[in-house]
Amino acid sequence: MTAPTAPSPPPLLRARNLLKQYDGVRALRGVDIEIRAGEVHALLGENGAGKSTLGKILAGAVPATAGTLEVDGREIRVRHPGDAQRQGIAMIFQELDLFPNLTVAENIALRNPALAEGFRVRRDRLHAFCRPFLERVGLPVDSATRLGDLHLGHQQLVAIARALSRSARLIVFDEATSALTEELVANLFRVIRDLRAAGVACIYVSHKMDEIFRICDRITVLRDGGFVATVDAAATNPDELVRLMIGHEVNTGQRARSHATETAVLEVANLTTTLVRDVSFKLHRGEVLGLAGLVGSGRGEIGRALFGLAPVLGGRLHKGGREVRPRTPRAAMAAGFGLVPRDRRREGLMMGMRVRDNANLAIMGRLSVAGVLRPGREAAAADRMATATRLKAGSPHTAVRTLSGGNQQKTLLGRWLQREPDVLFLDDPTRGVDVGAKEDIYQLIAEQAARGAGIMLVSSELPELLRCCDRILVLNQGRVAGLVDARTATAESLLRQATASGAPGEGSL
Amino acid sequence: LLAVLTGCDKPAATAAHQRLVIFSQCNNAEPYRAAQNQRFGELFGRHPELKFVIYDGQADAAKQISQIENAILQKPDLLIVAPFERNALSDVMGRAMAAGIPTICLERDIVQPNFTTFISSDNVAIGRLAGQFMVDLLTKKNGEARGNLVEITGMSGVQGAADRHRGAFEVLAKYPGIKVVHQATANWMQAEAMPRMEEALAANPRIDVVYAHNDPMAYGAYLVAKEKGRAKDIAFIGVDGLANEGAKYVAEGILAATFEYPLCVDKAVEIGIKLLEDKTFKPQPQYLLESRAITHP
Amino acid sequence: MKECLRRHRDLVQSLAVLGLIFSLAAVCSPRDWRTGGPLFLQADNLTNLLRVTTPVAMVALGMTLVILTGGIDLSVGSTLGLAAVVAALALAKWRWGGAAAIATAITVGGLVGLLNGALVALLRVPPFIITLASMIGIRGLARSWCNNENIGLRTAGDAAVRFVDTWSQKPFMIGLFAGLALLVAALLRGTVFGRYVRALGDNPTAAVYAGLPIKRVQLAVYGLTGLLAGLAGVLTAARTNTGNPNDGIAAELDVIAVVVMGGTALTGGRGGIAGTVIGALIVGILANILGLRNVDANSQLMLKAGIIVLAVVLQQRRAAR
Amino acid sequence: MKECLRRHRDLVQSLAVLGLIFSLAAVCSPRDWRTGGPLFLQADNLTNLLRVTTPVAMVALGMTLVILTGGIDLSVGSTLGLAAVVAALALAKWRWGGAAAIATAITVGGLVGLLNGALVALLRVPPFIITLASMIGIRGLARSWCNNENIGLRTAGDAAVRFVDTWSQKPFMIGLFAGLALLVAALLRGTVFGRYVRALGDNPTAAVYAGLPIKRVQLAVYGLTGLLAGLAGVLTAARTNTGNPNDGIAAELDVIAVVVMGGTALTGGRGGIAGTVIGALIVGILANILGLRNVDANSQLMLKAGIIVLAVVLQQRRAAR
Ligand SMILES: Nc1ncnc2c1ncn2[C@@H]1O[C@H](COP(=O)(O)OP(=O)(O)OP(=O)(O)O)[C@@H](O)[C@H]1O
Ligand SMILES: Nc1ncnc2c1ncn2[C@@H]1O[C@H](COP(=O)(O)OP(=O)(O)OP(=O)(O)O)[C@@H](O)[C@H]1O
Ligand SMILES: [Mg+2]
Ligand SMILES: [Mg+2]
Repeated sequence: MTAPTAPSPPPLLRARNLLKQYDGVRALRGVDIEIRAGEVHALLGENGAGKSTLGKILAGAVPATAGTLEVDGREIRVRHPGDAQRQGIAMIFQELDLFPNLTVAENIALRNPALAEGFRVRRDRLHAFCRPFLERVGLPVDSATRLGDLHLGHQQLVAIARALSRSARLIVFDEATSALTEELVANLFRVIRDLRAAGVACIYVSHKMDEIFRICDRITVLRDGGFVATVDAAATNPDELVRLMIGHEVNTGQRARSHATETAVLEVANLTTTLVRDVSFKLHRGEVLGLAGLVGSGRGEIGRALFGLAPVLGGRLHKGGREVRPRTPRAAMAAGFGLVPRDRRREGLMMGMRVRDNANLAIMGRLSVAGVLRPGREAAAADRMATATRLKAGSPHTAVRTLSGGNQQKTLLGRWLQREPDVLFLDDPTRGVDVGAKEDIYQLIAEQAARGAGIMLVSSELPELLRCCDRILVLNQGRVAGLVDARTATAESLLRQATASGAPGEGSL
Repeated sequence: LLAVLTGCDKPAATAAHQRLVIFSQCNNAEPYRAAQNQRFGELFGRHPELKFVIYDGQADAAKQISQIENAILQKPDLLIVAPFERNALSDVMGRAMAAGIPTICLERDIVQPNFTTFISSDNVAIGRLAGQFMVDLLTKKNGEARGNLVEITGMSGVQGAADRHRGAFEVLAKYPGIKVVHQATANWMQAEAMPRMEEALAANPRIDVVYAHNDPMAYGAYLVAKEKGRAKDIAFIGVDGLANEGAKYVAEGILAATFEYPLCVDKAVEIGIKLLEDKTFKPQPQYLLESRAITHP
Repeated sequence: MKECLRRHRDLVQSLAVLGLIFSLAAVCSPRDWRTGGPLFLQADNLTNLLRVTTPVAMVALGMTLVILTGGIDLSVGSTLGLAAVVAALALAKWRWGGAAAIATAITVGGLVGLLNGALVALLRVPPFIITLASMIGIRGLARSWCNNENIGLRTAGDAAVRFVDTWSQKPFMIGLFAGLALLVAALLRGTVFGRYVRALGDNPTAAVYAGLPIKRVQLAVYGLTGLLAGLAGVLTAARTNTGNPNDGIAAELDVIAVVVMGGTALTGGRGGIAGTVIGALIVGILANILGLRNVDANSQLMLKAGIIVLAVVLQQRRAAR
Repeated sequence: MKECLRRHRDLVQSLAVLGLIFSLAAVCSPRDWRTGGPLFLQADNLTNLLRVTTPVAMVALGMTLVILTGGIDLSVGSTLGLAAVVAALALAKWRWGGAAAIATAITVGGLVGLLNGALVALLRVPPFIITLASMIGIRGLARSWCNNENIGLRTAGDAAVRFVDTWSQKPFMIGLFAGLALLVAALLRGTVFGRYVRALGDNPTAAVYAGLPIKRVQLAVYGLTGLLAGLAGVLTAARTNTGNPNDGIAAELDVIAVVVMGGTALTGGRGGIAGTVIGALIVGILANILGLRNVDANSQLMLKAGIIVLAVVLQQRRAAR
C-alpha cells in the first residue's frame, strides 16, 4: 500500500468517497482512487466488484450517488458524458457502446472532440482522420464498412481506436481485450506504452493476470464495491492480488484430470461453410477439444455450423455413429448439441428477464408438466445452477440486465450446463469472468466431460486452452492447420501454426 | 395475384357500340351509398348498350379528385359524381365539363355550377323537417313545445352532420321550452351510440326525444333505453330512411320517424339516359328531390 | 414481503394511478337525480362502463402477448368487423343456430390470426406491414361479404334473438372477459409458452440461439389474438343487434393504447396482463366520466389526450433510474 | 465499385421491385381509347399519380427520421388536418394574404411537432403514447377551431383563389416534394445531425454514453415532421379548395406504411430517404393502377393487401443472410 507523502503535483485525477446506489444494490461504497499522468493503473476485483461502475462514473455514463472528483486538483462535476469529454476522459465500455448500423468511421467520429466537424460531413476528411487510429490498433478494414459486419474482436478494436482518437488524457479500458487474441493484445500494449510515454493515463480493467503484470504500473483492488488497496505492480504478485480480491487463496494452474475416452461422440468430415473449408476432426466422449486460431479464423463458425446457425455447404456430421445435419438450433438441441455463444448480450441473454428464467430457458420441458411450469422445480434448478457457478445476483428474480458482466456470463453458461448436452460448444465461456470464477468454470467443464459429454472450447487465451483441453485443433484462415496434444503443446507452437500463412501479408489478426 | 391483374386485362375503352357511363361515388362503404350503387346497377342494367362503372372515392376528397381525373382520361359518355365535399370537387368537375363530358352532380352541391345538371337533396332541409317534427311531437305529448332532447351527432367535421344539426336547430331554437340535455357524437356508428346513450340516460331523469343523425345511431339509442326500461317514454328519430334500415325500424315501431335522404338515383338515370340518347336535350340546371318523413302511423 | 412488493412495484403503481383516476371520476361525477350521490359510482353505471370496455379489453389480452413477442397486430379491428358480419350472416341469412354461428365467427377470427402468424413466421416482413395489409384486406372482405350493408338481427328469427339476448347481457359479457383475462394471465405467468413469449420479445436473436420454437409461438399469439378479435366481433354484433362491416374501424389503435397504457413495452419482453386490464379500466373510466359530464365532443378529445399522457407519466415514474 | 454496389444492395433491390411494379402496372393498364397505348404510362396519368402521392410522401420524409431515431409519430394525420383548417381560416375567415396564411399553417404544424418532441424528450413516455394522445387532441382542436364545418376556399376572395391555383399545380407540388426529398436526404447522409439521428435509433444506450444531444435530436425530428405535416395540410387545402378538419384521418398509417415499405426498420437505426421515396412510389402506383382498372373497391382492398406484402417480401429477400 502506498501512503501519499511528498507534496508532489496533484494527480491527474482523484476520486474521493465515490458512492453508487442502484435501486436495491450498492455498487460502490465509498471508493478512493488516484490516477497519475502517464501511468497505467489496473483496476482489479471479482465480478460485480464495481469496476465498470467506477469507470462509467468517470466517463459520465452514470451519475455517482455521492463523492467528489478532482482533475489536476480542481474539483469537477461529471454529470453527462459531455462533461467527461471536456475533461479529456475517454472510455472503452465493457459492453461495447457502438452503433452496428453506422460505418466504422462514423462510429469513431461520433461526438469526437478531436475531429472538428462542422455541420456538414466531409467524407474524405473523416476517413483520413480515422485511418491512422485503425492502423495503430491493427485493424485492417475499410473505415466505410458497416460496423455490424465486423467480428466481435474487430469491433472491440474499433472501440479502442475510437477512444485513442479523442486525444484524451485518461482512457478507461474496461476489459477491452476480452475478445482479442494474443497478437492483437501485444499490439495494443505497444500502443498503450506510447500513450504512457506521451503522459496519457490509462485505467486498465481486466481479469487476465498476466496482462496486468505486463502493462500496469499500479493496481487498485476493489471488493464488493469497497476499496481494498492500491499497490505498486512491481511490489506484488498474482497470489497476493487474488487474496486481496477474494479474501482467500485460489488454486490456479492445476490441470484437470482427463476424462477422455476412445468412443467418438462426434465425427466431422470435410465441413465447409462460407468461413471454413474441409474441416475434419473427431470428438470423443469425455474429451475437451480446444479450438485455437486468430480472430476470424473460423473457430466460432464451426460451432454455428454444428448448431444449424451457419449454412453447411459441404461435409458430413456423424453423432454417435448416426449422420446428422441440424438445420436449426432447435433441431441441433434435439440431436444433443449445445452452444454457448460468444456475444452474450446479443446472442445469449434475455436482458430484461430474471436470472432464473434465463438460466432455465433451455430445460423448460423438464420443469413443466404438460406445458405448465412447476415453480418448485424452477426454483430448485436455478438455485442448483447458481450455486454451481457461484453466481452473485441479488436474487433469482433480479433482471439479468443489472448483473455485472461476469455474472451474466455465468447465467448463460448455466443455461447450457443444466441441459447437459452430449456435445457442448463453448465459445469463449470465460470472457469477462474473474479469476476465482474462472476456476469454477474450468471445474464445471471438467464435470461435463466427466459425465461423458464431448466439449469443444474456444478461447481467446492460449493458457486456458493448454490447461483445460485434451487436444487442440488449430485453425488458420478457415482450414485445419494442425491437431496437437494439449499436454505437449506450448503457446508458441500453437501461435506458429495459427499464423503460418499460406497467404503472407494477410494481416487479419 | 398476377393472374388476377393480367387475366382480366380487357381494354377499358369500350367496344365501339358500347357507351361508357362512369359514376364517381364518394364512399362505397356506407349503407346509403351501397343502396345508391345497387339501384344504379339495377337501372343501368336494363341498358345493355351502356357500360356502367363505379369509382369509389373512399371518403377522401383528394382521392375522388384523382379518380375523376382518371375518368376524364377515358372520355366517358356520361359522368355522374356524388361529391365527397362541395368545395373540393368543384374544379375537377369543371375540367370534365371542359373536356365535353356531360356531368351530373348528384345529391350534394358544389360551389360552382360545374355540371350539366344537379340532382339535389338537402341535409339542412332534412334537419328542418326533423326539427319541426320534434316540435309537433313534443307539443302533442306535453301540451306545448316543451321537453328534453338528446342529440347524437354524426362524425364531427363532416358537413352532412353539421347540416343535419343546423337545420334542426334552426327550428328548435325558436322554442325555449325545448332543452338539449345531452349532446354526444357517435361517428355515425351504432356501436358508439350505445354507450353515449347509456351516459345520457344515467345523467338525465327525463328524456322526451332522441334525435340521431342517422338511423343506426337512433336504433342503438333505442336498444339501450329499452334495456333500461325507458324506451316507452322516449321518441327516437333518425335520418336516411333506407328500406332495410330506418324505414323498417319505423314500421316496427322502434323509431317514431326517420327522414328519407333521397337516393337521387332514379332521377339521375332518367336524365342521364335522355342526355345519352338526345344530344340536343337541355336538362334543367337543378332538380330538387324533397325529403320525405317516414313516420309511424 | 418487501421483496415481493418491490418486484410488483410496477403493478402497485399502476393500481395507484387507477385508484386516483377512479376517485377523480367519482369526485367529478354529476350527482344522481334521485339519491344525490355521484352517478359515476352507481352499480348500473359501473357495469355499463365494464361492458362497453369489454370488446377492446378482450382483444387487448391477445395484443399484450403479441406485443410481448415484439410484434404488433393492426388487423384486429378488421377481424372484429369480419366476425361480426359472419355471425350476423350465419344467423340472419343462412338461418343457422346460435352455437354454430358463434363458433364459425370466432373460428374465422382465429383463421385470420393464424394467417397473420404464419406470414409473420415465414416471411421476413415486419409484423406491422403484414397486419397492416390484413387490416386493409380483411376490411374489404367483410364489406364484400355483406355487400356493404348492415345486417339486422332483431328481426332475423328466434336463434338470432336468443343469441342477442344472451350475449349482450352484462353479467355474461363481464364474466366472459374476467374469465379470459385470468386464463391469459395464467398462460403468460405459469406456462412454458408464456416464458417463450417474453423471451422472444426480449431478445429475438438469443431466442434463435436458445432454440425456442419461435414460429409456433408466433402462430399461437397471433392466432389467439385473432380468436379474441373474433369473439369481440360476436359480442359487438350481439350488443348492437347488427352485423356491421365497419365495426371495429380504428379499434387497433384503441387496443394498442390500452396495452401500452398498461405498461407493456412496444419493444417487447416487458409487461403483462394485469397492466393491460388496468389500462383498459383507465381508458373506460375516462370515456365514461367525460360522457356522463357530457363534455363537448371536441373538448372531450383534447381532455382525453391530456389525461392519457398524464396517466402514463404517473405510471412511468418507476422506470426512472 | 463492386463494394459500392454491395453497400447499396438494399437500394438496388428496392429499385428493382419498383421497376417490376411499374412494368406490371404498365402491362396491366387499360388501353387509351385514342392511341391504344397503356393509360398508365400517359404523362398526364403519371403526374397525377405523383401529385396524389405527394402529401403522404412528404410527411413520410419526416417520419423516416423519426423512425430512424427509434420513435414514431401517430399525430401527423391530425396535424395535417389542423394545418389545412388554419390555412383555410386565415384565407377565408380572417382574409389574410396567401403568404401569411401558409406560413402560419406550417408554423402551427411545426409547433405541434415541437410539442411532441418536447414531451418525448422530457417525459419517460413512449412516443407511441405521446403522439397517439396528440393525434386525438389535435383532431379535437382542428374541429373546434372551425366549428365542425368545412371551410371553402374557391369563394373566399382573391388571395384564396390565387393560393389554390398556385399550390395545387402539378409542377409546383411535385417540384416541392422533390426538393424537400433531396434536402432531407442530404440532411440525413451528409450532416452530423443525420448521423446523430441514425445513431440514436441504432443503440440508444450507446447514444447516452457517447453524449449525443438526444433531446435536441428528438425535438428536431418531431419538429421537422410537424412542419412537413403542416405543409402537407396546406397542399391538401389547396388541392381540395377546402379546409376540412377531418383531412388526414388515418394518414399516419399510410405514412408509416410508406416508410416501412421503403425498408426503414421500425426498431430504428436502419433505413433512409431513398427507400421512403421508393416506398411512396410503390404505394402510389398501386393505388393508381387499381383505380385505372377500376377494380371494385372491396376487391381493391384485398388486392392491395396482397401486393403490399408481396412488394415487401421481394425487397426483404436481401435481409436473409
Ligand atoms: N443498471 C444496474 N442496476 C442495478 N444494479 C446494477 C446495475 N449495473 C450494475 N449493477 C450492480 O452493480 C454491481 C457492480 O457492477 P459492475 O458492473 O461495476 O461490476 P464489475 O466489477 O464491472 O464486474 P465484472 O467483472 O463482472 O464486469 C453489481 O452488483 C451489479 O449487479
Ligand atoms: N475476419 C472477419 N471479418 C469480418 N467478419 C468476420 C470475420 N470473421 C468472422 N466474421 C463474422 O463475425 C461474426 C462473429 O463470429 P465469430 O466470432 O464466431 O467468427 P469466427 O469466424 O468463427 O471467428 P473466430 O475464429 O474468432 O471465432 C460472424 O458472423 C462472422 O461471419
Ligand atoms: Mg465490468
Ligand atoms: Mg468464433
